[in-house]
Amino acid sequence: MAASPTIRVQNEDFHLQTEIDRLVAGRTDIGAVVTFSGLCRDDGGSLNALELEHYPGMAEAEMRRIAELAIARFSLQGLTAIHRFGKIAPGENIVLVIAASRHRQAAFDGANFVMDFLKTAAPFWKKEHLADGSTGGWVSAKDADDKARDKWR
Amino acid sequence: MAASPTIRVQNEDFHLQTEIDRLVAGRTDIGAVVTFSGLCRDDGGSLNALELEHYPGMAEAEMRRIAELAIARFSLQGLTAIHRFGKIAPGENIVLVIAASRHRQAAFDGANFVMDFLKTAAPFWKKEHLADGSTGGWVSAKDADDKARDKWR
Amino acid sequence: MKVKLVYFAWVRERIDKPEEEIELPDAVVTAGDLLRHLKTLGDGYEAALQYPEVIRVAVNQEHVDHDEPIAGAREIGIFPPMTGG
Amino acid sequence: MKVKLVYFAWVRERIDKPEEEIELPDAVVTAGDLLRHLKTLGDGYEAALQYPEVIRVAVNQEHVDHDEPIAGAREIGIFPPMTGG
Repeated sequence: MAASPTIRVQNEDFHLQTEIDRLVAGRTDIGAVVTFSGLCRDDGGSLNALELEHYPGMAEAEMRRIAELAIARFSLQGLTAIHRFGKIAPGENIVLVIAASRHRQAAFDGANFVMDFLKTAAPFWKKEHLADGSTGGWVSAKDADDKARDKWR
Repeated sequence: MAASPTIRVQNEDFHLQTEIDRLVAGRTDIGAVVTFSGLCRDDGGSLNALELEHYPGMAEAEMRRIAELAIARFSLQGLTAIHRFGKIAPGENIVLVIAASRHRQAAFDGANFVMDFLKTAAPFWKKEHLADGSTGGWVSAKDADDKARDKWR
Repeated sequence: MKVKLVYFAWVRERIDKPEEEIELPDAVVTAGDLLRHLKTLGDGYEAALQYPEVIRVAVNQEHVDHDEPIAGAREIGIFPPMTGG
Repeated sequence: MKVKLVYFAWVRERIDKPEEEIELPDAVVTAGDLLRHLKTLGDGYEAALQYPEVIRVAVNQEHVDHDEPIAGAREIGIFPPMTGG
């Protein structure tokens, strides 16, 4: 039976260790766990926060669809994907993906696959709020993200 | 200036969240953190423990060499590699690698690269202790691990 | 056909409402037809849908291409390319 | 040349000691020469080094190929392929 993914879209922060523990607790059939955390970055010191908007309902549904594709494709033992919305300050968490599998490459590929599709297909949008109080506008989608996704074809 | 890796070889367990926090605390230039945890797996229920032997001194030195290659190759912002030794029961942690970078693919590649070289070049050996009290012998090296390493050529 | 439209990100900002119910003319068959129709409804719609080729459409919360029919839609989402993750 | 040898995993078990200091004949120049020499020292060594091509050698805690010279070595590690991670 295929593993059932844990999907959450939430305003509050997540706790990586809690989520890993939930995935592997009491199991001895998992040999590899890969986590990806995406954080709000601010190289120049000009960003006050990112504001994450999402399409409620569809965001969860797309994340679940992507997660189930990854579980089937890489025979994952477990998968968790959590995406935050609302205002997120530099250094804070935005997204978490955890993939658990027997062998290491499947866990790496599973988490990487989910991130590539989540970037390009899950309905979330980022708006910049700058340190000077102005709005930096909406973050543009990147061709590089489409290319990263297309490596899984 | 290149990031300096954190390398540890230890008997006691590690705590993933503590290690991530140590790597990213107070920083806003990190956009992606990938962790790999390798766990002692026991599909059939026949394993009592793995015993990890290592070459003290050389184990740390090899891990540091691999970590520094990864930092340079993928422009990582931070890297942590921890490997346990001694008896490890099914479900317990064996190894942890954390790679931090600006963008997600570098963090995935950095952690994956370190694991592939750690498997094939860091002087650790696994011996099986079976549930029936006997010794299952030393785990054999796998061709698949050499092939995984060679993908970075 | 009456349908609920939901807008996100700068599409929402330019149309200046998060959602609305509208009555669609019979000539609107595909997602692309819908975008072309909305563009005629005023300056905000015109600004939001100026480059319809970049706009994404979801019917009942599933992505559709612009040439797909929207018949049977209860809710249609209209938004820019996604930038989450 | 006098050198400290350290053994690991099943090489250690078969030779039945974790380390020793030995005096090497002048004819032992490379890592491969060393393995061939050790193999003549008794049954345990013979069993440990039966298939020398799979054995790994480290000079002063750095991997070397079998055709590399071991001159200047203070410590030489001899062990099977690694299986950590």
